Amino acid sequence: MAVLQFREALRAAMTEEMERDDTIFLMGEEVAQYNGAYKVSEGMLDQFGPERVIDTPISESGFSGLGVGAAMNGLRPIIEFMTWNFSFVAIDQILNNAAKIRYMSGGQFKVPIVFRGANGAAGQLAATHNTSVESIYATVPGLKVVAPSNPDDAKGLLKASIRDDNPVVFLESEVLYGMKGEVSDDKDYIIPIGKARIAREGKDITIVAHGNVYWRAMNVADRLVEAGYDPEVIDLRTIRPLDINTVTESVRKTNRCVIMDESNPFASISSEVAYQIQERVFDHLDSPVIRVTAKDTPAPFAKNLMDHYMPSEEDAYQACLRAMYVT
Amino acid sequence: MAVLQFREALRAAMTEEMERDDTIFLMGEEVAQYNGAYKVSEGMLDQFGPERVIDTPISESGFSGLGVGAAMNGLRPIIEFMTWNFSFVAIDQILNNAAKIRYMSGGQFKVPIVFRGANGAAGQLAATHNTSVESIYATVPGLKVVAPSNPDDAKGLLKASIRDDNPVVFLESEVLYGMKGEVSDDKDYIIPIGKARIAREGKDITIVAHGNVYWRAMNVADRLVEAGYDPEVIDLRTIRPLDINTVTESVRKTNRCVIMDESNPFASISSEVAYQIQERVFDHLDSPVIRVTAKDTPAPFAKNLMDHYMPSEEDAYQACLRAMYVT
Amino acid sequence: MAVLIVERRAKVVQRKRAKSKSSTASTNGSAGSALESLEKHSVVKPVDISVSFPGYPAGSYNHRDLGLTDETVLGIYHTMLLQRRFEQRANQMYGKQKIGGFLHLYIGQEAVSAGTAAAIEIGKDSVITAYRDHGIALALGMSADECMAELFGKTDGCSKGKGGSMHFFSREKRLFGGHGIVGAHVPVGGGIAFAHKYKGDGGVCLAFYGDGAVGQGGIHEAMNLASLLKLPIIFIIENNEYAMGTATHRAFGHTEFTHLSVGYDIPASQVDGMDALSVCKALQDHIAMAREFQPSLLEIKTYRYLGHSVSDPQKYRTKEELDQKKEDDPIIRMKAYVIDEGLADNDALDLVDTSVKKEVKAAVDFAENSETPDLEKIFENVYEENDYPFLA
Amino acid sequence: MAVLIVERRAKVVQRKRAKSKSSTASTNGSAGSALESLEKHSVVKPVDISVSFPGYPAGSYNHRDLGLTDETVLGIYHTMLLQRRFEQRANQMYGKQKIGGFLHLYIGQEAVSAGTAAAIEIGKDSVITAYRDHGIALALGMSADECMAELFGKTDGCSKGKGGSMHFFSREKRLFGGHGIVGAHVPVGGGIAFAHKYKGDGGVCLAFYGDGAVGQGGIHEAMNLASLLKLPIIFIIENNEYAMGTATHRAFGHTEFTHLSVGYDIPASQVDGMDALSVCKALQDHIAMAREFQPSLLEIKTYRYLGHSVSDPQKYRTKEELDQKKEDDPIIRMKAYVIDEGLADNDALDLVDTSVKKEVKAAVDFAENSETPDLEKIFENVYEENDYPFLA
Ligand SMILES: Cc1ncc(C[n+]2csc(CCOP(=O)(O)OP(=O)(O)O)c2C)c(N)n1
Ligand SMILES: Cc1ncc(C[n+]2csc(CCOP(=O)(O)OP(=O)(O)O)c2C)c(N)n1
Ligand SMILES: [Mg+2]
Ligand SMILES: [Mg+2]
Repeated sequence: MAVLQFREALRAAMTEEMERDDTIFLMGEEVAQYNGAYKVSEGMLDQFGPERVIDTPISESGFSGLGVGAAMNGLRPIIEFMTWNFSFVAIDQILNNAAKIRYMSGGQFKVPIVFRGANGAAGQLAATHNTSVESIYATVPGLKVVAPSNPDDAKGLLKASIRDDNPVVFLESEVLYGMKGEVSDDKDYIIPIGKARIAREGKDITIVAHGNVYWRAMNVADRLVEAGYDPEVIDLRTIRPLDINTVTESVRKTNRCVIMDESNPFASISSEVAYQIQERVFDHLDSPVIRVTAKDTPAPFAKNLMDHYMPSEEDAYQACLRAMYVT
Repeated sequence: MAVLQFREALRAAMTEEMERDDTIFLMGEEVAQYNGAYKVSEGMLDQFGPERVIDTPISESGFSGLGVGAAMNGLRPIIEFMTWNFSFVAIDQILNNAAKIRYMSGGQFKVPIVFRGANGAAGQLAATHNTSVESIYATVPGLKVVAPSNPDDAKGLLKASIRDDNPVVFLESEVLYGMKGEVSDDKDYIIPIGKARIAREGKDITIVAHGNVYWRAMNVADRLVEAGYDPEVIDLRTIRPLDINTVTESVRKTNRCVIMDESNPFASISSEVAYQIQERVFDHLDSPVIRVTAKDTPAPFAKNLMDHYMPSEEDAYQACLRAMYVT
Repeated sequence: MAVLIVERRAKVVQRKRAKSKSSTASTNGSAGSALESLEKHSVVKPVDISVSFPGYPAGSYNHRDLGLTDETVLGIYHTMLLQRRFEQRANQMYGKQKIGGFLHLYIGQEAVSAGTAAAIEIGKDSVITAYRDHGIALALGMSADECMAELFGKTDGCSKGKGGSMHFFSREKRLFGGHGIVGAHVPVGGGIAFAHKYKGDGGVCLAFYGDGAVGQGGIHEAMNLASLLKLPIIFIIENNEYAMGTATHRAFGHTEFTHLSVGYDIPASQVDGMDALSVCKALQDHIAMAREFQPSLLEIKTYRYLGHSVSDPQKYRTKEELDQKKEDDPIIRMKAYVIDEGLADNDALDLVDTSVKKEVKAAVDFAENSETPDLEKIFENVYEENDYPFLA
Repeated sequence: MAVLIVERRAKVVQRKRAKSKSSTASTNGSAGSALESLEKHSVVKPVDISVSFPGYPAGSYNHRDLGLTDETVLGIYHTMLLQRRFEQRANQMYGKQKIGGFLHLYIGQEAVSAGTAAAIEIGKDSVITAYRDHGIALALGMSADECMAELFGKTDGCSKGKGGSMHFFSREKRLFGGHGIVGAHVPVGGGIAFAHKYKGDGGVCLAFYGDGAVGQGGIHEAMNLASLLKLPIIFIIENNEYAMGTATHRAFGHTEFTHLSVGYDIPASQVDGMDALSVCKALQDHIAMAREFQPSLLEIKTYRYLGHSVSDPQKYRTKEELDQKKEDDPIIRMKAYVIDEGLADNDALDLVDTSVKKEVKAAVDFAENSETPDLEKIFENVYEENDYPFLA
């Protein structure tokens, strides 16, 4: 165990895997000489050289497609989007080519590729630079979607993603890159894709979250504890496939659920989790599943508006009380 | 009232609006000389000339962006995607530029534009050519998303969309283009965006659907009627904004709901409708909301697999029985 | 080899004109000395360039000069005929509703795939193309059986009935598809080439796309990436003059596609795609460059005889144009060549046709008799693992 | 005007070489008569082209020859200084955390915006650019007040605090933004130009983008559309040598961006962006073409003195390089020009600086005192109507 920043944990995952398997390479804007826009790949150019750590032009569609082709032809690319906001110019390569080529080829060509980068809000960057993309990518069969909330998960899940033979959308968070935490130094440390984590056990209410917003959920839980309640907090870790069993097991016990997510609400992860809960454990629900998300608007620039845009801990706290019939 | 095909109703809407307002133009692949890949724009080149009915190269990103710019500069473009599958190479123009420029400019530039074309499955076209895109676009604040199920709605909703000062994603269906129906010939026939339609009144169960799948829902309703039940069917008409009140009013009465949708299920319209129902009328629900969607896979080619892929009427019928505690 | 590369390379000769002679820059007589000292920094000058694009006309090459055996030439004839008969039969089966979906036929373009197959090392080099893919699949040696079965949506199809007409794949023949989103497979081709170079396996990638696809921005991104990373790839435009109903001049401000290469400083040439030998020669030269990690652009001038897909009324061209084009039929040309060269006589070639027809007929029977996929196969090949928890 | 256009137009001269002279096509002696009759169809021949790119060097133009008044030249000096002082102050305010998000400063590139503003008809012509947009906004006459207030995220900001640094807009000055997705605003520029032509209002659109943006495929789509539809647009590459930490030669196989024009058959030229008069002259010429619906490409060679955004350690370039570039400062150059031309003396120019500093200081006060938006404003300007049913 070492104490690492989130970005260092990601780097450790990539570095260890690249040492193990030389078909893995890293490609993206500023990943090499600049050491990564957010310093995730710092030092990797020095270690692996320019054949395996590759700077690209600002051609997301071009280099995403390149990654897909390289994966079809025996390599295991890691494609970094500087942020996921910029994946929209390349989305066709991900949801049509990466996700569907295995299927359309009758299984002849697998596409073992990881697309990774910063997802979600990162402060006053305005509407085009604060998108949470999980609802969009998780809807696509053929992809897996992973979203770690802490350094240890970042390492274990990224290693799992790199070893996975399917295309993986790996969602980091700019605001978490500097976060420190204990990280396993086992070279085979794998956190399985598709398993949620019970971050706090409790019996009064289930709070579901992932990624950056998981920490808001924990703050809400702390407040609830202070107020005398016993909340359970589930960190989804993986969005697709969704570990709904862990969620429904929890709801069977708590009978109520609040979901926090920083995506825009409509047809989002929160909608999906709610659908599956009510479909599977309807009789165990004592009150409606409530979600607390980003506002149903583009992200604004002004600081106070942007703070207001994000899923509010106060709102979530109140939602929990409402779900528990306290208010 | 005249009996028109769905495509003719769309054409009537565009033609009437273009006669009324010469800032409107139509642009897309094969819309002019070829009269439209699905003959929606047949004869429009002859009527309006090459300045207003414009063939493009296969450059969806280019001409979608062009549409956004033209809209910012005083025109009212109608941009046709041959099918919505091809919008993915242009999606950034829609969800970042069309949807957010009004917001980012503090309201100085409006973007009155309609993106329209065939959505969803159209038979044995395999994985990349059968995507239902509504879950993806409806998640984006700043857009409206409309999906008519019949010729009259097609006309009234398209006219409303063309007159709307916001960007509208208008979803047609290749398999409906030939469908005939009575269509209003009122030159100001507008069906308001954001209002659902109660297609059949009933009291036992609410079935929600839209677009092409609405007709499957009606078949299911017919079977239920034959079996002695009294289902209510709601045609959503608009996906964003969602007319949840019409749905919840219905569920207050029927206490159960089945949603049919041809999107892939995860984080889809069905998830959203279910979330909102349980959140708003939880106490009125006697059984879980159940969805019947396309399979959670890419669309296959083989005919039997493709039939199997689509939301099944039999499954929906059984779901209704289950929701009514009959099975 | 090196000489060839230098020769083929479209040389960009820059002639910097002396600034004072320039018509655009009028000298500023009154500018003082402070300014004059600044002027020395200006890197901007008028510039002229000249670029050469080799051409490979039809009827200009003898197979022996290209290093092809007589058998290879007969093989070229055979595969072209096989493609044509296969597709004629497929068209008929579509009419009988044995085949559904789109069916984009390649008839008229067979010299492109045949010339290509004669130039590459099948199994080492890679090919990726668009949805008009039956011809190249057969030329690479995929069987008529597996191809027809795919059109029928059967389990024995080359993509197990999951892909259909637009999505033929073969790992063995290194056909990386068959792709339906116009232009989107071209960056993928760049990645295939990248992997060839990364692994050092000596292979190159041929990325075919239509004239219409030239309008897609992703291709330009791929061309720059190839130029920058020195990828072993050939960008091959199969210019059949139309994208659906749109003639090239109605979709492009400039229809000399080879000129696009200038912006990326990669060599480009044009070949007459109605002569398989010209195609073969052009590809040999471009492949030689690719093997040395010099990407390039090749425009193949060809023509499709049938509609875009089977239900195309084709009002966008005249019968005269079509008839005239058919006069330059690639199969007739090759037949004439074979006979002129004394490689076979008319009777022998008739036998080829008989055997090809039989092969295609047998493929239809094979496809008919192949199994329809079980319904649970819908969940197969979505993910690598077999226990993925699909939503019900 | 027409003469000018013909002159500027990059002429493509095609010299078809006689086929028999071609080194690539070896004549096939043994081909028989059937083949010979086919050969006449071959349209493919080797081709050479030569293309000219005019250059607009620094220090080559006198304002009178460009039709600029003395006042306009002083205005150019004023706006460049205003931009610089504005951004220096903004940088300082960022340090004090009065400004959040990204702050991409334009310092070093002021001659580009100043020369542009002197060449266009403000209020008639349209401008669209990327996120490095403060300079052009001020040059177009947007007030320092509204610009600073936007950086502060206040309601009096030019985008009401919704857009921030990257998204300056002005309907009045026809600044169509300020855009953050690299390259994606360029097709939008094509549409602005399309509307100018459609409405017949005589306006043209200037679409600015960075060297890095050249890598985006959407721009190539826009260039073809412009060439095809004859749009009144100028594609303007502000080549400041870097995209974040990537020098152009590390992102492009070929860094002569003007050569990209060859593929679209549109005129292209290059201008030294450190001299506002050169920029003005180049734009005058390109605008004349655009007014006659001839799209074109202009590469402006410039340089940014500061980091990409404020938190950039800039290890990708040497201090020597930066210092050398700063020697060719556009403001110093213009100052020398103004004095050499006798348009103003040193004292007068010092007064300009004093007043500009005051203006910027006042803008900071204005921004400070402007109101923070009410929280419910988050729902304003998403849709046209005020009763849109947002999800709670
Ligand atoms: C991105 C995208 N846009 C549109 C289409 C619809 N479409 C299918 S084929 C085609 C024409 C392509 O023409 P070309 O590239 O010349 O190939 P050809 O059919 O001539 O072989 C179009 C527009 C598509 N499949 N993908
Ligand atoms: C599509 C996209 N990819 C990546 C980014 C991140 N990014 C922002 S600015 C930039 C560099 C752009 O360089 P250039 O176009 O030369 O403009 P400059 O900053 O030099 O003015 C990058 C990569 C982005 N905003 N959009
Ligand atoms: Mg074509
Ligand atoms: Mg730059």
